[in-house]
Amino acid sequence: MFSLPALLYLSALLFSVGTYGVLARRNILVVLMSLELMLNAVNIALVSFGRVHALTAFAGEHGGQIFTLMVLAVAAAEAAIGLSLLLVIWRRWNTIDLRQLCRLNG
Amino acid sequence: MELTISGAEIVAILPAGILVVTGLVQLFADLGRSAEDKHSEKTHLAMIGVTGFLLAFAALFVQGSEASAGELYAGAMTDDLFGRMGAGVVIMTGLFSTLMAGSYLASRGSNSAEFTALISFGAGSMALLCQATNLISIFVAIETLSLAVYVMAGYFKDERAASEGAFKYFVLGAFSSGFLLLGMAFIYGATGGSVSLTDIAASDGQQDTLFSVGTLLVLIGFAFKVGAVPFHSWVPDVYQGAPVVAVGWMAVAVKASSLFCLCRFLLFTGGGNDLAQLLAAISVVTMLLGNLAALNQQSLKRMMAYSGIAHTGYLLIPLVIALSGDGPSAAASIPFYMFAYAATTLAAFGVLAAISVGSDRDQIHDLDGLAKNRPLLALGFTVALLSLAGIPLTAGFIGKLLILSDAIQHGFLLLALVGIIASLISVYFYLRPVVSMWFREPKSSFELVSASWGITFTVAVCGFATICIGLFPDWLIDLSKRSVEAILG
Amino acid sequence: MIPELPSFNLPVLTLVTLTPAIGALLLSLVDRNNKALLRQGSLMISCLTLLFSLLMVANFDNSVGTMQLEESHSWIESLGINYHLGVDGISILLVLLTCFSMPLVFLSTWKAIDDRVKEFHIALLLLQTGMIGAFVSLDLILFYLFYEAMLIPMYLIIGIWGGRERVYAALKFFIYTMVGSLMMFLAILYLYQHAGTFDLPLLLERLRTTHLLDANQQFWLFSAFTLSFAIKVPLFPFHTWLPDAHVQAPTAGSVVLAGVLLKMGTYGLLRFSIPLFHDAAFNLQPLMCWLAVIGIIFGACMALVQNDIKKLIAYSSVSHLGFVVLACFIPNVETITGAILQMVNHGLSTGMLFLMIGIIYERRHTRELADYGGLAKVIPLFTIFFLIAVLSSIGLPGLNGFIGEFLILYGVFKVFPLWGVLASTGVVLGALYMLNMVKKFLFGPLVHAENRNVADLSPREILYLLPFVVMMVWIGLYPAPLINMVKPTLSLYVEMLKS
Amino acid sequence: MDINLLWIPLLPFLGFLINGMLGNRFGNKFVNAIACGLPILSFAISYAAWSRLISEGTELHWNGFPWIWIEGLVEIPFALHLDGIAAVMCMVITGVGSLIHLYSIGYMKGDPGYHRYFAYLNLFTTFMLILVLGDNLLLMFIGWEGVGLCSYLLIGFWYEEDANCAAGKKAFIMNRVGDFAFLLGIFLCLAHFGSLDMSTLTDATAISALSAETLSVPLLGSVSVISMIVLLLFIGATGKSAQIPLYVWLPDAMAGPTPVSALIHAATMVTSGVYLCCRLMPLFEAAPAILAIIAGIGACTALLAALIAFGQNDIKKVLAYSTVSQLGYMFFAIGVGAFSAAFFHVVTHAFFKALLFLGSGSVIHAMHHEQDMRKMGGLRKQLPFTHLTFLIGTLAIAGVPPLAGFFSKDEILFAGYQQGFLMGVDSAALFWGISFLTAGMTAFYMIRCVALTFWGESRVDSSLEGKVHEPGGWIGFALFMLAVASIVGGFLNVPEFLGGHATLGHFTGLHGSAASHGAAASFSPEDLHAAEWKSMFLSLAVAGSGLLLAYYCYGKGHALRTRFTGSGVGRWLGRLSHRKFYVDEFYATVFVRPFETISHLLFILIDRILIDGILVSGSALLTRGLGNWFRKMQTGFIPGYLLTFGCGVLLLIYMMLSLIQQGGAQ
Amino acid sequence: MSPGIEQLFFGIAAVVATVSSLLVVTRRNPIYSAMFLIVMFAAVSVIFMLLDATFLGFMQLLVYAGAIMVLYLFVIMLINPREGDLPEESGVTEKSFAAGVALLIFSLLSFAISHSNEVERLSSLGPIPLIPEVSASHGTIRAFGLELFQKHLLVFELTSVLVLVGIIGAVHLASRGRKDRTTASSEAREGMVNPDV
Repeated sequence: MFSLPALLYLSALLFSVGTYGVLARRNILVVLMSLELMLNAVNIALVSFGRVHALTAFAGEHGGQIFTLMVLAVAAAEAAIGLSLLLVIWRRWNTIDLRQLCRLNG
Repeated sequence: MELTISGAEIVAILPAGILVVTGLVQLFADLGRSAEDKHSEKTHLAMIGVTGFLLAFAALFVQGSEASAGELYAGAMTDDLFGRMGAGVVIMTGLFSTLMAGSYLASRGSNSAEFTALISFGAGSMALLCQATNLISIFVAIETLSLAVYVMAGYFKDERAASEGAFKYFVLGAFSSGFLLLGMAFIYGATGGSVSLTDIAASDGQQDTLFSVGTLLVLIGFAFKVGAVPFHSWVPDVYQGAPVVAVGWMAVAVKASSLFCLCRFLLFTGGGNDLAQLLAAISVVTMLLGNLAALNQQSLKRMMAYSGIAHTGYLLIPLVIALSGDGPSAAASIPFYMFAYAATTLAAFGVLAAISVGSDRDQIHDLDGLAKNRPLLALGFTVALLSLAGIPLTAGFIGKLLILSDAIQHGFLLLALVGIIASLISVYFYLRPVVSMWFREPKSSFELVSASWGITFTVAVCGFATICIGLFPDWLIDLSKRSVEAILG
Repeated sequence: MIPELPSFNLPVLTLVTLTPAIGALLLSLVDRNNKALLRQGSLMISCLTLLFSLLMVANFDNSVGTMQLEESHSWIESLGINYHLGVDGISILLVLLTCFSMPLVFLSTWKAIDDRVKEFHIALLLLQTGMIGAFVSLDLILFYLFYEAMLIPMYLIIGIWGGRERVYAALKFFIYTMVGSLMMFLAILYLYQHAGTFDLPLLLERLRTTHLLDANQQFWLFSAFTLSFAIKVPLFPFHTWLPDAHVQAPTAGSVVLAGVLLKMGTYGLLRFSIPLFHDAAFNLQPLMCWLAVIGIIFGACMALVQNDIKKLIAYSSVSHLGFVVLACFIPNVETITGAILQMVNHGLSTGMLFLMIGIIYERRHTRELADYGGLAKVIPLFTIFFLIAVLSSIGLPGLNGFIGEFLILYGVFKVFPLWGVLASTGVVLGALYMLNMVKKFLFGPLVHAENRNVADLSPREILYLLPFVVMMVWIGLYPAPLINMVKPTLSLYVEMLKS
Repeated sequence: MDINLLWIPLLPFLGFLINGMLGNRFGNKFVNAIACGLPILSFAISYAAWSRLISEGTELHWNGFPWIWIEGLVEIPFALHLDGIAAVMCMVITGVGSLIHLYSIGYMKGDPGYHRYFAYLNLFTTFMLILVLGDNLLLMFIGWEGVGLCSYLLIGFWYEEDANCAAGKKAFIMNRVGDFAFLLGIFLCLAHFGSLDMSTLTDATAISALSAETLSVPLLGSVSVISMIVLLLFIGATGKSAQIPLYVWLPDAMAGPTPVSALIHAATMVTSGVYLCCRLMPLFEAAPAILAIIAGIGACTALLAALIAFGQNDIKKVLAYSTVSQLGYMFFAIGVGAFSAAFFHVVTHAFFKALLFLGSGSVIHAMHHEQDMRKMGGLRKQLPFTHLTFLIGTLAIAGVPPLAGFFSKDEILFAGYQQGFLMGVDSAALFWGISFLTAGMTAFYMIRCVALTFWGESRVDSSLEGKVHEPGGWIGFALFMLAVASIVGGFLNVPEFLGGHATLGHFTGLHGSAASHGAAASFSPEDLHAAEWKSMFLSLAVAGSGLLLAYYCYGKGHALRTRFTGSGVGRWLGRLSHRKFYVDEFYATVFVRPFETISHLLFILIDRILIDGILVSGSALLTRGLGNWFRKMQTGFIPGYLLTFGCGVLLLIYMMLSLIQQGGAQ
Repeated sequence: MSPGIEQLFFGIAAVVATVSSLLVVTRRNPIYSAMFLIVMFAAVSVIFMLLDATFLGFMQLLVYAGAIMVLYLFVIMLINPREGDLPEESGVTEKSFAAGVALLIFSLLSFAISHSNEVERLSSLGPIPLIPEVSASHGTIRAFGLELFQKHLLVFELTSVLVLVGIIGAVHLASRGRKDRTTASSEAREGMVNPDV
């Protein structure tokens, strides 16, 4: 049960849940969280792969983990930018509704 | 265990390093001044930028002692001609964008220090992306440049359009990053824990389903970056909302670096016929949709956005050819086309910047009578549009010639035909600004703000380059061919 | 006939081709308000070009049928594109025609164009380079380059200095032409992939000696090339851009368009479509001939019902060039000689007609036939010149138009009497619509008071019309020098097609 | 002295150039001198050439230069040749032409287009001479079309009136229809003879070599090449020489100045069709079937035109139809093989018809451009000289001996009689009958014309009272000269049975009749002479009765006429004749209007709607519609974009997996 | 730990992660979502530790739960959206559509995982804790750090640029601009006055 496929399925599941959150929610905050969710889901896959390949991996023993660490950094920076954009929008237009951002079209 | 950095590694990182340092210098040079003089052109920033970019460009010509061979930083990057060409496109674009940014931003009352710094940082990461050879560095570089571009797109934080565009870009970008990352994870898993492209190419996991899906997901991530259908939705909105200079910058640099990287990635991983077929489908839809949707646009920036999408479609053709295994050398048209596209697009966005200085005019009819008021700008824009349309004597023509010629040579007649039909459609909308500029009388109330020297210089140089590449493309074609041969070894 | 000049070792063709372009560059340095200098300068440049073209004729050997005065330099090596120029009997007359008419066109615009004079002259000069270049280039890509390069100046000329519907007409012209030329572009690339060269003589050699293309490929390539040229000619049913373009273009534009640009289509058929893919051409001969014949008759019928003089002449071009297309697809020495002469003649007569309509338009600002009538009394000199042009156009024996039509019709009749007979009706119909037009335009009662004070031709106008008349009579009575120039080439050409 | 033939056409051409370019600068005197002097000079040269021909028997030739010359394929030189026929024609053209030039000095006095008129006239002379002298068919064609052009210009000389221009246009286009056939004939000649030189085309061996060749023609089946050539050339001739079905332009052509009608539409141009036939006599004789058709058409044209002439009130229209009728005679003569007679009639007709036209011109001039005979009458008193000359012309055309028309017409009728009765060709007999009848009718309508104009009571408009004077000067001179020619002209070719030598026939070398060179041997000269006498008396009788009948109808009392026109049939016939048998209307409804309507329809349906509307604009609209559709898909909603993205991913992964499955399955 | 216990822990962590992630995306109030996200991060960190990535597990907790989520909470507090400010959520159709897409993505990914030969090969070796056996130092800070600086130095350096860009961007965007003081005019020009303001 605690095997690679299970971990991968879990990862895929969490990824899909994240996708659902992004697709279905209107609240920008929740959408941003769902995006974090997606990245985290991938992290599980990365770490599990890293674990099973640990001894033979070309990328080194900790390749997957290091990759994950980078993803953490990326996620943090992304969250910073995302949240500041959110702030900009909130300050000027007082909304956190994704659908209100629709003036540019065509 | 100790840390060793070889000379070749230093040489390889030199352009990117110089660019990052340039960004830092720009930031420091502006410390404490940003508050009061938002309307100043801040020539010193442009000067620093120009110096930095020129230095970086010069660094491209510094040959590492161990030539381009070998993997540097444990396979994280390489230093071959292909990467250098990519870096070259990025650096030149950065140079001109920096030149244009000062006056444009000043006219909008925006501080340009962060903007120019973001260009420099972005250029650094793009240069690295062009040279990156492992999944982690690719991912981080692509995220770095994306973040820089998100911020630049929403740089006018008081304008709804800019913020909206930037946010759309951000959400969709992060969404696509998820898929990109998932794809990388799959590849990592399927190839026995490889992140370096050479390891991936060497591993025997290439036949695995997971690997195929992973490659596809990575492709999707890149497809988003270059604006291929159906991952193109952000392009028009972001282009319309973002500051013109930022649009020019991302239209060229983001697309160029992503394509260079994608090209390298696909050449290494192979991907096989299945992927080629999918890519061909994407290419066809992209060419058609891009050109068709551009037909009735009133906003120039939006039109250029769809035109950019369409050009992505053309640019995917060489990848299809390369992927299908027939002729990896077909990818040689990508570096060439990117150079041509860069010159052309920068000239076009220079003119757009010129007309929107001090206001946010970007409608086609805002160009009315430009040929009478500013013949040089009008000429530059015309050359750019003709080049985009692929009319002979321009760089765009040679680019199309290369791509279509390869497509025909390798039997992709359908792609070539769609390409031709698409460019036929494109002729119509590329001519609309020409009609406005040359055939219509200027509106009486419309007075052009005098274009700054940076913008004029950009338009002139890029327009001239467009023609020059169109007339004497030999050296560039040669270089492109050699660069692709270099990655293939 | 032509005095023996010492043979210079000059790149004559390059000189002829690039002089206008270099002139355009020089003109771009002139102050835009110095209109006189711009006008005189461009006239001088075109005269210089004419001089070079005469030099070309002097160096041209009438007894040789192959390419002459060739210049070949590698240009884009990596793509196999060469800068390869040369003339033979097929192209030399067309080059001459271009060089001959441009100075006259420039003269004609001195009063007509007063807005953006600089751009206008630069555009015309670039156009000239494009036209000459297309006639003399022997590399497919080079040809395509010039072929397309003509498009932009012409587009600007129609769009900037044209009439009320100029934008529509210019766009229509551009897009119509692009449809064809892009298909041709594709075909050129395809051909390159199969034959390995863009060089025309080499290509012909390879295609003849080895069967590189199967029937299907030939069919598609031929169709692509021919579509492009058929639009340019324009062949029925691809002609609807022409009336609009003509009507909206300024006089100079119409003259160049009718005088030279349309010939690009028939020249292309003659130079590329047919020799390169002659099996396909042979298979499609009935279709093309029917289209040409329909074009002849249909164009004449259309011309008959037009109320706009320029439109009428535009449709007459459809009819007249139908003869040339017919000749191209029934190739023998007579028809092709006739076709080349007809191209020249059509350039002269239609060019002159457009010039003259431009003259009257300058004075009255209308092209509606209904607004005229009875002008012969007011402007007798104009009437005479106009009549000469009309008579040349309807192929009166003794004037130039007859020679070409006679040779074409005879050559066609000899081989395919039916098409010959049908095409010959065009001669009758030509008289019908032209004389109708003359009657409504110049004769009859002078009903409109505005026409009472129209000025007759000025000396300058006579100066640029007279060469046309001289050429018309000369070619009409003594075409032998021209025929001698083209004959050797055509003998070889027809032989090649037959083999 | 060497005679260069080029001078003959070149002189009038110089006149054209000088008058055309400088005429308005210098006065009318200058124009007169140039315009009349150069043709007279040309006449002198022609005369010299003619006399050289008579004295030395050498035909003159001018080699010229290569014209349409593709070595070995099409070799057509620009060369002139003068033989007997051409010499006579040149004399007639330059002679009569010069007289008419002189006449015009008086007639056109004060016209604003004076110099233009003379320039045209000179140009016409040039082209006519080229037509006559041209050594090959194509060169002849230059003249052929050139005279058509001048005819067009001169008919529409007073272009301010729409009708005149319309008439000119009609003439040109009708001629073009004929020329179309002519051109096809030329093609056939060139294709089969390999040359257009007259010497080749009349070469007996070349003709006999071709006689077996046939063509398959739609509708006609297999036709021999020669017949086809002859037929086509003849159709060309019907255009120029106003024969059925292309004759309708000639009466309209009377819109031009009267001297023009005399020169072009009576004396010279319209006879060029006959000239063509004579020139190519051996060729025509080789196609007997076509000759029969020619005879038929000639006879029918003669009859039809005569019938129409009955009902015309315009003096020039009567003369015009009489010209058509006389031309019909000439073709009838050709049809029965009497080339010499036809040519003879060309010459005499040139004299008397020019005389008649100039006479009518004199009347019209005197009447201040009144042409309606109903408004004339009794002009004999005011215009005695004109009356006299006009009467001479009338009697000449009616065939009263010993005037010119008598001899030529008699020869024609005899040729028909001979072929019809002596040789027993039924069709020829029928056509002879028609011609015979027409001879009477000719006399009748000409006397009617004279009577209405000159005799009886004056119906002249009161405003013209006392203003009608005999024109003097050049007009009188020309009338006088032509009257003399009309009287003595017949003696050029007095037949042998009347003690003559058939001089003209021998000089031109034309055959007098089909019998004279073929079956002639079978008749004894006595039989022939007897038949000739018989035929002569018959034609005298019919002409005489025509004269008398007309005299009683119009000259002396009107009882007969009123009886006839009073009856229903008479009125109906009169109306039919007056409206020219509705032929113009017929052409208009059957050819002209449908063609215009169809053109309009084609323009709207095919050009505007189908090609430009549906195909061109349609595809543009379709493209833009698609573009708009794609634009609308870009809604601006982020969830929508995300969904597009997601679906794209789904689709691609799905496609990828299924491709992999397929690959695995294989 | 024995394999059985690891299995158990994994099971619990997986369930917690799944449930809390579902709650994240379904809670209307973002504060709840954020809370459940923290729970989910914690569960993932447990999984990391179970996979011998001890250091990474801690990092996950520190960075995600500690830094990123704090950022989120700060922003939520800053905005402090009242119930009325919360956007109206999408309807059932849209939700089910989104769910459908998500489900399809899940099934396609699962299909790919289940059809992967590599995964099959790896899983056939046995459950994770046993195979392959790794050294005790695996996942420790030292081993991790050494590898990071030897093999992935460039990326690490690049991350500094990434963070720098993030900082500059955040500073530029979040700082109050000049137009805060002259909002009305620019709003009027854009014609975008929000009725709520």
